[in-house]
Amino acid sequence: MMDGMHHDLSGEAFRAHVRDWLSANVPPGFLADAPGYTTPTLQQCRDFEAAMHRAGLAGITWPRAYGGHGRTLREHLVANQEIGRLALPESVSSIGKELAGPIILAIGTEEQKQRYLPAILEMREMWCQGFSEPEAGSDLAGLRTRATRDGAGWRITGQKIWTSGAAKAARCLLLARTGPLEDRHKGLALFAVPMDAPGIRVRPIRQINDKDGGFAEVFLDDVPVGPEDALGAPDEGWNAAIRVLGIERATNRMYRAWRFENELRHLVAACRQDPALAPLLRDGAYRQRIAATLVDIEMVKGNVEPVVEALVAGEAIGARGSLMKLHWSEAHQRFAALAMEILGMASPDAPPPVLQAQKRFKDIYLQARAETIYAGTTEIQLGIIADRVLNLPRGK
Amino acid sequence: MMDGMHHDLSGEAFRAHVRDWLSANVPPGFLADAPGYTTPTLQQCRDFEAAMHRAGLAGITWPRAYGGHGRTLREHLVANQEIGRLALPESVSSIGKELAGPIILAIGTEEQKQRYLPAILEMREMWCQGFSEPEAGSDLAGLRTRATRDGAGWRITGQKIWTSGAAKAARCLLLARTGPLEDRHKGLALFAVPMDAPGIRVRPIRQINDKDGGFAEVFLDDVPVGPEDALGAPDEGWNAAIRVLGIERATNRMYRAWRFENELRHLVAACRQDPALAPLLRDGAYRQRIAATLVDIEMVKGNVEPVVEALVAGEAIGARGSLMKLHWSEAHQRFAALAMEILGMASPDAPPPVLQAQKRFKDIYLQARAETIYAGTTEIQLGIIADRVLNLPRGK
Amino acid sequence: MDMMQTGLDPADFADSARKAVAACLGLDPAGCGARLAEDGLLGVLAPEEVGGLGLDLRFALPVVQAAGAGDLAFPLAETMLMARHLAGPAPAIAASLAAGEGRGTIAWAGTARTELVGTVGRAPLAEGADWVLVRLAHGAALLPGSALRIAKAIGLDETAPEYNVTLTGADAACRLDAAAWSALAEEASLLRAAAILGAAETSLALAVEHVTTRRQFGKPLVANQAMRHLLARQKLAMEGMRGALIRATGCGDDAVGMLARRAAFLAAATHGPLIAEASIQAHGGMGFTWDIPVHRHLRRIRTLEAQGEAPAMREAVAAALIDAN
Amino acid sequence: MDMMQTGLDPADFADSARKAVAACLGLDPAGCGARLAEDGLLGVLAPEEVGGLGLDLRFALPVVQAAGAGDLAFPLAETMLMARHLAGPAPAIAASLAAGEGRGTIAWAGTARTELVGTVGRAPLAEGADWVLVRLAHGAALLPGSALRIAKAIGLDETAPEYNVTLTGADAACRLDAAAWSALAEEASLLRAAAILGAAETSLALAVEHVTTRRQFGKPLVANQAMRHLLARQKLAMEGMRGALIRATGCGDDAVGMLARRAAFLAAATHGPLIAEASIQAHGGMGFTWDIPVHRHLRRIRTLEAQGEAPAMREAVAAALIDAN
Repeated sequence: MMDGMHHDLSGEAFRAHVRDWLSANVPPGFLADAPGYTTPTLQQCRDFEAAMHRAGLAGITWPRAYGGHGRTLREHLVANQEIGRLALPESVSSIGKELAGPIILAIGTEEQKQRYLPAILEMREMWCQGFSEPEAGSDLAGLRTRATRDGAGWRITGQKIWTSGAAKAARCLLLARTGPLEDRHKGLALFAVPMDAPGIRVRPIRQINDKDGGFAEVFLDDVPVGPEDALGAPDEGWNAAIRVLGIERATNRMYRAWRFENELRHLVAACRQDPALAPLLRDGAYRQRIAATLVDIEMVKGNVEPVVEALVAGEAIGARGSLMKLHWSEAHQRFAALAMEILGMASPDAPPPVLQAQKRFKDIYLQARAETIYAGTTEIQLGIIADRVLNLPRGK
Repeated sequence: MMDGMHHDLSGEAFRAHVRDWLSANVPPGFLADAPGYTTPTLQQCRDFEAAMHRAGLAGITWPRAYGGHGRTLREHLVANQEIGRLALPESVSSIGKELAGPIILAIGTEEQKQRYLPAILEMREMWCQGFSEPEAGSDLAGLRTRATRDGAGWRITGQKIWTSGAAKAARCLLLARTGPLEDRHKGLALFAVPMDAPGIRVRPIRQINDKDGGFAEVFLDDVPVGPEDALGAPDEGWNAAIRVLGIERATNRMYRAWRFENELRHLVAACRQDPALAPLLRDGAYRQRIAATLVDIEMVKGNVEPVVEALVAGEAIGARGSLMKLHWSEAHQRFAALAMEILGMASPDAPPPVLQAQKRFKDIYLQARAETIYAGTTEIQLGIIADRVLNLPRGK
Repeated sequence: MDMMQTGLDPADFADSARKAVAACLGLDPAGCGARLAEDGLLGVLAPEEVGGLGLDLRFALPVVQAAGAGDLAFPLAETMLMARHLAGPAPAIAASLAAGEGRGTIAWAGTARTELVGTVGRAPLAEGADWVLVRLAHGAALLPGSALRIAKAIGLDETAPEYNVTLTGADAACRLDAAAWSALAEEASLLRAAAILGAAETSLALAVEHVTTRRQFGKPLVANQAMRHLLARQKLAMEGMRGALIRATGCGDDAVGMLARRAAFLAAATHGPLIAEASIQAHGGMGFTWDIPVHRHLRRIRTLEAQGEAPAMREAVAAALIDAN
Repeated sequence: MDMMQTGLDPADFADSARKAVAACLGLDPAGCGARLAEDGLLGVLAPEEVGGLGLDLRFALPVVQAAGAGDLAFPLAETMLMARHLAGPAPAIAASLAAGEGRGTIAWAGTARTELVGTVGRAPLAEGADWVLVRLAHGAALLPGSALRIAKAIGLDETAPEYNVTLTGADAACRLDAAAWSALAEEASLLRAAAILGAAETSLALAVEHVTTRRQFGKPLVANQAMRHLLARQKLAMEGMRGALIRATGCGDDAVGMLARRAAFLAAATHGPLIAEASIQAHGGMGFTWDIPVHRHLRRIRTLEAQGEAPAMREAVAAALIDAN
């Protein structure tokens, strides 16, 4: 089916379209569980994601007016299920697609929507996130980056940390304080700062998994920002962003459970390739743990799917995103450790598919260390569940 | 060897004596893992424990002047190892032997020592513990039971809860407040209250394992207590008791790791008796969990043995008792769940040894619920480890 | 039967089941059966020909969940399933079960020999039952209680105790073929997940109630972050169980659905016991008393886990992945 | 050699090992070897005839523990063990290893064929090694590094990376019989426990340092009960590991001792990785940066766990209980 012809499809026909398109269009070497895999370059990823968008597989629920496909959340889930089934690389533009885009949709001006959103989906502009600071992680009361009025625009000075993909980003979704530090959670404002503005310096932070495109520190020294790049008024922008993020946390990367299942299948398939590993698939100890992983995966699916139904029915989803994220991240860590244990027993002269699996699962194991930290640590999620799912009183 | 002839033995000869004596003197039907087991009566337990004492297997480190055997802590450990190897019933006089006795040894008058200690070891008098109250569990600041002066003696009024064995006890080691409630942790005094004193009423609390001799509530209504039954002055007695209890927590029931190993061996032996269970012993899933249990047991042993060396070397053992208790109680719960899972797969017409194991492990499983609660809950122990083993600052 | 067609909503059954279960408190199994039948709850799954409602499993789940939540002393899932699956071979018996007149139960453990001898086990509340369904190598056989030797087993559940059942060679009232037994067993597994969910919910609710009212060290227990996180972890597990169960009820009759249904039971069998155990822990010393009912829910949950043969189910789940891959 | 006789105390070795390991920072393996040999640390276990100290394993444990704590880039346990066990069959090689002149390592994974062909793996820092000890079906063979094809493996440890080693049919410099290899392997297992303990101790110390200095929500992280309990759990596990190791060193050469030694390794292999993982977690985002060294300790610990073949060791422990019972 040609690009652009997919808008009439729904339900299982849409699923078939997604599946067929992926099977015909995933570039050679892109799938981490297939022969010939080589880590795709940034440019390859950008091209592929742009093609996915043209085929209706990205920006699925965004309005067509801004380059989206105006589909339902159910179809978003369907596409995610199919994307998850394949060992595709993670999006290189997740900040734009999962964070900046939804916030701009919620609070941007018409001009901002026109300007930013299609550029995100078409992979012309990538975004990075400037929320965390050395002295303010999950707690924004200590945020020190300052935005001061400069005519109609602003001047921003401060320092950001954990800014993923800062080096390749065109824009930074940046949070800054417009009043004094004593205002704590008040007076915070959101900006779309161009990364080529004068006064911006990026210092990469090497990650434990030693990957490119990882974290960076961003230093801002009297960076000029025009009025057209303020997202909402102070307070307004950030408060709306918080609401958007609550939904986003529950709806983005819905493919995770299905990708997780892909990883488990890859592990099993790799074991078959090595005479030292194949017997482990008959060992009750590993069979029970493989089954426990499958149950975890089904529980993550069971966390995800009702969110769609609830949102479609117009219900508040509250802190459901925390349930999904926490269960997934911990289950994924358990699985990653299992995979390392199993693949650690491979023959020293194991065949290439086993080496390929060893590489993939080593990356997954290290990456999984971050999964219980980013987007709210386990401890933060447990606090949210206690406060807002269990509704426990504070108990003073 | 005749009773009383064992005082010359030490080291491995003492171990041989303990082992030989037990093998010759454990009454028929006493061992939960041997054919013909029937739950021993209270009287049978008292008689056997008295015989153990005469043979040098109880009151091991207590001074000979008060009926003890004046042995070293190393020999106490040796005896505990041998006692642990057998599936003997728990002491029916543990409060006397592990709590009241050591406290009286530390702070009792000479007359109190003479009066109480031999009676404990000879199983003539059993004790119960009156610390907890409905409004004061681990936190004694809220203790409401009041002791008021009455001439040279005292009158005690209040209510105690979780008083194990209150119905069969001759004495209660009771904690009461001598000043106003506002004094919080001050003015607490210890008493040896005769359980037949006027004004005492005992109401049993049914336990989840539905056992005899379990918890009770004790109501005290103006109970007269003579001056000879006050243990130390107010504050003095309780403060000394706290110190004693720190050591006691690390040294009592040193047999636990070895009893735990006995339970594991019993489980394995029972599996052999049932064609539905025997194959599980060849299943990698259960072999790995059995190995993990053995490792836990060795870790508990490794927690216990250095305590003896540290005490023998005159070192402070600090909060080591918390490490041992916490690791043991949680490992024992994991094991109990494993045993229930395995024995739950027994044939419906399993032979008597399997039924006997099912009974024992059902009791152990239910009893294990309490093991992370009594003598300081898991949460209390973690706090102690954070404060006093890791020495974490409070962080205000 | 389709929800749209009947205008019925499974949620409505939850309400009436909760009320009926509460009304059963203190009644003997016969009394419970009569009370439950009054509201048509025993026949939810049975076809209309035997007096049932002929509804699908989604309507039975909230009923069984309420029974788990209320520690019901009646073999509810067994009765519902027998009334459905005996409707063909033994309509009169199915009708009497659906009506709460006859009492039936199922021996979940062990297999009797085809000549109807041997001992089977894990039959909840079999004492005094009119009918016991017993698994055979192929299918199952329905036997009159009067033809069986029934003896209380060593089990945890004291409210709905399990019995061992020895066959004495008496004739079966009817038989189920292997396909019918297998369908029944798969339905039972989902019902067990719902029962465990109900019992776990009550356990956690009791724990929340305890820690919010009980004070220690000058503040309610719930002010302790460790306690909040302990309970949050239980809630996390419980919502995962619930999600897996909801997902399973929406799946089709293919391999995906089979995995989802097995996973729903295994999620409950894995996390349910831990939720009840943690709820006891949150109660401190109170958790170890007979009068605080959390231990009853733990006993029920552990019993359901064993009846569902969780380890064998995990093995089957792994086999389906490994052997198919 | 007896402690009483020599007047030596294992604790003294801990101090000098810590200093030597610190001095090795930034040195290449050859430089590390020379520096460690200066303090006699490579020959702790080797007999005096080859220039060693001829001490028992208790003296080697604190040395290896310090190496684990300091993320040493040298195959220390391998060198110590080779210097001891090669002293008989190849005294000159043993002497050069103890002196830090020759460099040796051991391929812990896989078995080469008796005709000295095949590929073995998990040889730490094998690149440029003069000697590699390789397991055979019965015993082991010592091969010159120059006769081997050595290739970096996909492994976690970046400080002491593992290599795969392909034999090309070259002659062995000497062989160890099955008993000698088995003794060496059992000693290696205890040394691994010590190395894991050291690495876990550093991880936890880093985490404690982080949470006591880092402030969030207006207070240090350590003020959070959840954080205190997380770290307390790691300390609990670590003291259990330490206790099991101390116990193992005091046990005799019987079945009890064998279990204690295996359990010491398994305690470390079970809890060490979790301690390092939790220490990363306690660091929050900082834990995911290369510059915070906790991940190096995690990499080392996971590698030692794999070198020690923890699952097979658990199987052996279970077999000893089950088959003997």
